[in-house]
Amino acid sequence: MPPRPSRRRVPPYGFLAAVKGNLGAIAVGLKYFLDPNRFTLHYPREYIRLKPGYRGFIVLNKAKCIMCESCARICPAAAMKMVRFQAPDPRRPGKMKLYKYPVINYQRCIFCGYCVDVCPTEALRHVPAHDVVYYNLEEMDLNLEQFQVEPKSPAEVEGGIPVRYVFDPERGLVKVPEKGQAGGG
Amino acid sequence: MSTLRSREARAGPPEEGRLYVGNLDAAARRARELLLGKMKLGKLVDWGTAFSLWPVHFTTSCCGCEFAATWSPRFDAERYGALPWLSPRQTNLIVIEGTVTKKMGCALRLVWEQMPHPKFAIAMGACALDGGIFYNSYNIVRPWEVVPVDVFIPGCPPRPEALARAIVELQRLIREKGVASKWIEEGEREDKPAPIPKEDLCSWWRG
Amino acid sequence: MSLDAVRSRAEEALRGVYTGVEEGKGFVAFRVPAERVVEAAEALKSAGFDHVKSVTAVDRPKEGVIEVTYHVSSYSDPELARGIVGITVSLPRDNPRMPSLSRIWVSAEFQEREVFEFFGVVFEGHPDLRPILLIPPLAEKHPLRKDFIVKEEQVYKGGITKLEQPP
Amino acid sequence: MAGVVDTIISWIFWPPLFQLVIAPGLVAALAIVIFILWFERKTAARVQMRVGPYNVSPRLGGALQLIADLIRYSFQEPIIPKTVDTAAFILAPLAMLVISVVPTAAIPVSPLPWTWPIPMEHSLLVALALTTLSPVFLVAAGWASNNKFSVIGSTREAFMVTAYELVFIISLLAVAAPVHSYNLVEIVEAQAGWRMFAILNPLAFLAAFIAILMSTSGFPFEIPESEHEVVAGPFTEYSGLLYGIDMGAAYIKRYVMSVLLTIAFLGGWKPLDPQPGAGLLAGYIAPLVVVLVKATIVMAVMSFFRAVYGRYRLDQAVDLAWRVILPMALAGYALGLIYGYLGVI
Amino acid sequence: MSSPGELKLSGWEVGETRKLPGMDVKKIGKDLYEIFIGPQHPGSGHMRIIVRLDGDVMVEVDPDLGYVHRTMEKLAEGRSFIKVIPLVERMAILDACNITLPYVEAVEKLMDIEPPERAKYLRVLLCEINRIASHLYGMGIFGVFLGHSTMYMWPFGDREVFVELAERLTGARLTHSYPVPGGVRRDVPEGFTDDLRKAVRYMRKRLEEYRKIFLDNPVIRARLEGVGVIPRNLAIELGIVGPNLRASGVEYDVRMVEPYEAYGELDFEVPVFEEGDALARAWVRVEEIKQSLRILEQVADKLDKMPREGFMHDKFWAKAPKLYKDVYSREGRVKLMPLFANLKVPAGKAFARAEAGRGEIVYYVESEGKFTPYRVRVVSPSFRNAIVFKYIAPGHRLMDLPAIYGSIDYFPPEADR
Repeated sequence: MPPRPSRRRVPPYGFLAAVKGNLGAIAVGLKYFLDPNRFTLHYPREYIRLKPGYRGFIVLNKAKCIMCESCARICPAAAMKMVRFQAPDPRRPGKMKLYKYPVINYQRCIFCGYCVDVCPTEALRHVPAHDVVYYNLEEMDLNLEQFQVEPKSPAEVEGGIPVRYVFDPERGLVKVPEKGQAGGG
Repeated sequence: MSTLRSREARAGPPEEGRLYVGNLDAAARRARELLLGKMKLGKLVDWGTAFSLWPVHFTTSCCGCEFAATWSPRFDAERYGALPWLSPRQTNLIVIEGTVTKKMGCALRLVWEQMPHPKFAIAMGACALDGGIFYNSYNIVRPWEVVPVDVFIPGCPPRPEALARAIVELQRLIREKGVASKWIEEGEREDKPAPIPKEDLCSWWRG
Repeated sequence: MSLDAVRSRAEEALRGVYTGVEEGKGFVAFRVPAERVVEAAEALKSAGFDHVKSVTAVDRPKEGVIEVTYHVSSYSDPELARGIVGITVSLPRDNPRMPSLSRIWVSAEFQEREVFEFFGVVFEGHPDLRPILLIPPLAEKHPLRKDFIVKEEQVYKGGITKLEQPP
Repeated sequence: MAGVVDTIISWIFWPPLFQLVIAPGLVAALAIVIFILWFERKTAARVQMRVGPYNVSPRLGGALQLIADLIRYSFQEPIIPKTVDTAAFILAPLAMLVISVVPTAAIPVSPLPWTWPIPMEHSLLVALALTTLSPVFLVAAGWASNNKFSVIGSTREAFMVTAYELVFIISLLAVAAPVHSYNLVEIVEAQAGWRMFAILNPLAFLAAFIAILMSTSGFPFEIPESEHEVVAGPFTEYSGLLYGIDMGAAYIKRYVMSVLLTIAFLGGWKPLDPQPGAGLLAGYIAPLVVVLVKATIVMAVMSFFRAVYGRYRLDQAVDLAWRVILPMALAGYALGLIYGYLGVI
Repeated sequence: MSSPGELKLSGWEVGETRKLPGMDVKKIGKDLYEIFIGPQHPGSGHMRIIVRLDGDVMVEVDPDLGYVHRTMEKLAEGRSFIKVIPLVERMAILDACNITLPYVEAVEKLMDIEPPERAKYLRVLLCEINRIASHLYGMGIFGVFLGHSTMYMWPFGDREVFVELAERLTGARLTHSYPVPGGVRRDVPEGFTDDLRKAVRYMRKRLEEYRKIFLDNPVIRARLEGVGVIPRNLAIELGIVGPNLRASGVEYDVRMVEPYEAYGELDFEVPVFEEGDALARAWVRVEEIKQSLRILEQVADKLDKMPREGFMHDKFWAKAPKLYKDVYSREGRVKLMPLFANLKVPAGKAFARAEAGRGEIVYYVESEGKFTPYRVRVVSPSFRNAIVFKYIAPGHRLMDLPAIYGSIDYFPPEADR
């Protein structure tokens, strides 16, 4: 059946319904007070190990890069740019060659993943780091060497417990330790 | 009836003829010397400030969604003692959530000036660092040109964990460097001069 | 196709007022002279087009005009709701003035204010013609006109560095 | 040596000092308020599927959170804007704090006369009269701030006073009527076993409970400080220690009224029955602890309502007070008169 | 009686400013009290509402927008077509797919391509996940505006369920940038549809509890019933959109009147309420979440039956090298052809609309046959709803302002663009 309108009215309300409403609200509150459905991530102590497809920080594998500029051209925030070098070409001795490699500026990067998706050789990839913060702006503007280093999640470095969330029809999201068995409750 | 157009102002020397309560500044200075000099309460002050970073309710842009999510049940930043609070007078942290437009820039500056020392700022999201995807927009300012920022978070928007990490880092900063107790020891000091003067930001402001 | 029905309804209402028809993808626009736009709007409103979806202005410096299109449609008539009809007015770029349609379609009020600040189009008879989004110093510059330039950045960073070894 | 210790103890437990300054006065009030604020945040967090304050002291479940907040507020820069009326701005919160605590002087925590700070015959009336004073200073605080939101907030508080004062007084008179006395000790003594007035006269109890919620801006009547229209209401301009005092005073008022409610309706120290000649522990401390525990439970219930209710509109709250709660209190009073006429208690 | 130094309040014209000790006083009208709510205010969000009060009753409400105006329309003129997608997405990142979809559709209309069927279902999938998340966000803000902190935390907590789903599908919590001209960027990962069904079951159960603690709560009923009533004819006249329109009894939903993507093949209802008050607007959202859950179940069934192919138009995928197909079959990630970086769109004008979480969003895209659009015009739902402040809020009490604001689910970044 195609989409169709359905006209309704808000349920009417009287004195009895108001009393019932009060009791119902308090009952629901009490239910959660007695049996809290907590799923809070205790962040610095625990951290979410992100799924492989997560669009986190980006790392360059220089060996695979074919200098096609696609990533820099598609970057919506002009965060990824090509740095150019002129150096002798190892294949043709005596000739100079223009090398172009992408570098990224995390001051701008919006983590849209276009560059990774457009890269024809998978030279760029996402790493599941997501909670890096900086004290000053300059260190966010990476150069070619820094761009090839995989950033580490500080929570992981500090030895946090990796957890993941599984879906549960009764309790929504349930936090389970990464290495343990998946299960409800 | 008429309307009161009260101007926001930092406490200055009390006006002539309005002094009923003695010399507050001198009393405050003596109390400061006693508590920090003789009783060595510095560590305690830093501890209290670090675990009571209350950000002001000031949403500048769309990172506010993740700001809200950081206080939502799954990430619950109230664990760190941080509680988004009502009036800038009662807060000590400002989280700049994304783009600051020219119209908002003035408000940001005014809110920052209304907050009591010691106060801190976190710039959240690419837009708050270098404009992000709006890097060449004609209507934005860089927040670090308006207020002094302590911690920067990349991302668009950053994950709630990243904001939580920023709060944790700020707590560490306060406790290791003794920012809060240092402020009390040094007493009243002016804000670091921001690159954009207030006159340029607020030339058109009404209110 | 029901879109044709929408189009014929609009055409009927605007008969004698419009000077040209423009087919877009997903809408049809009728070109109307600026002095008869109120008449056209009233005709469309009485034909059942009861709200404005978008007041779209486009600056065309080559032709020296600013085109203002009111994209209208209907909520009350489910048939008309399927299509979108525009009435387009061309205004001279140096002094764009046109009668406001926000008396006929209240839904155009804020959007006309927006076009006013971004293009400098003056809507005569608008109840409250003030800038809505921009601060006053910027609103005077009419930033959506094509002669207000914002610069995009290049894909290269810095110049070419000379190296002894390949990086 | 023993004499010195005894002297010190007798000075500390000298009722006028002990009752006002230590318990149930200022010190106990602050301790319980700190506990209740923490409890309120943890309760809300529990209902809301999260943890609440935690990282400040993980072993204690974040119980030190309020201490941290207190320290932060105490040492933050106090801003006194140029446009405020300085004297009123500073004195209003202090006066509010003091006035909130003062009713404890009239509230007995034990039936033994030597524990009363001031022996008085009409202690209920005195306590009621003293609790009605603090809104004056709340209004003054808002007015002195010279801020539009503060002024609206204090106007709202003034409206709310008209709503709850009458209800609170009448519902407490419903307790005095059957006992034929305004003396709180006699009121408590009348409530032996399960014959608590909360059960005998639930209408008056409910009315008094709601009046306390209204007078201390608890949910669903958190109207003067309703943040989404008037920021922090009368306290918008307050910062630092003064704001801490403001917040504390509001909760101390709630605490004092809860103690009054405990005495009047929940049987006070009643499972205990200190006999004349009982010592310090049995005659003073033990009944005091019972009263405080009961009052804390009352406050905990009020805190729980924060997690369940939104807030009423101002006109709706006043309307509710006059149309529903006041008749309820009057009915409770009538019931009290009937009990008194029949002499069942 | 009055000495020469005292103020004479007579003969004080409206609009005139006078100096008093410590303050400037301006007369704005007879018995009016002007308050500026925002931009720093717990109840204002990213905007400012200038309210003039007569006693406790608002007589004039002037929404002051533009605090989050990030000049998207101008920037879009300088960026290539594909770069505009993340740009316009920042309007309402909590509703990202719905917001970008009509732009992509407009570009597809100009290019005369249509996405394959699986892509259509995948788009619907993310759209509905976003719609639920967006409604939950709106209800959370609505709840806290009424002082109901649990109603803030619960929807935000349950929203995480759908954010998590979207994250598994697209790789980002909010800014998915999911639809691209011709198709989508990811296929569903393994086990996704099972998780989806679990989430749907959970959400159904939770909606009952929302009703108990919020919608049937007497305090909330008292605050919302009869507040901010928009009668049907006024709703049409003001041109408001989305759930607010449907709460006023207008049967208009773009998914229904002009079914885009796969909506024409799905079985769902468009709930319409008669009352037009704030309570009806809350109810519309709850009912819409229920319908979205229905759609999600159907989409999950459909995706399970469908072969895992046809997520990108052949124009972009037929010539894809082997690496691209390997990446797709391994990770479900659709790599973009380098062609996307320089997408040339034929000249023309296109108008597209879609039903976002907060209502109808329309795009007008004009291309001159170059790499960048000539003009992108977007009218977002919140911008069209902003007019409610001016015409509906006056006459209510000040405390009704948050109720009205929350009930129309106004999101300033979306309005300001």
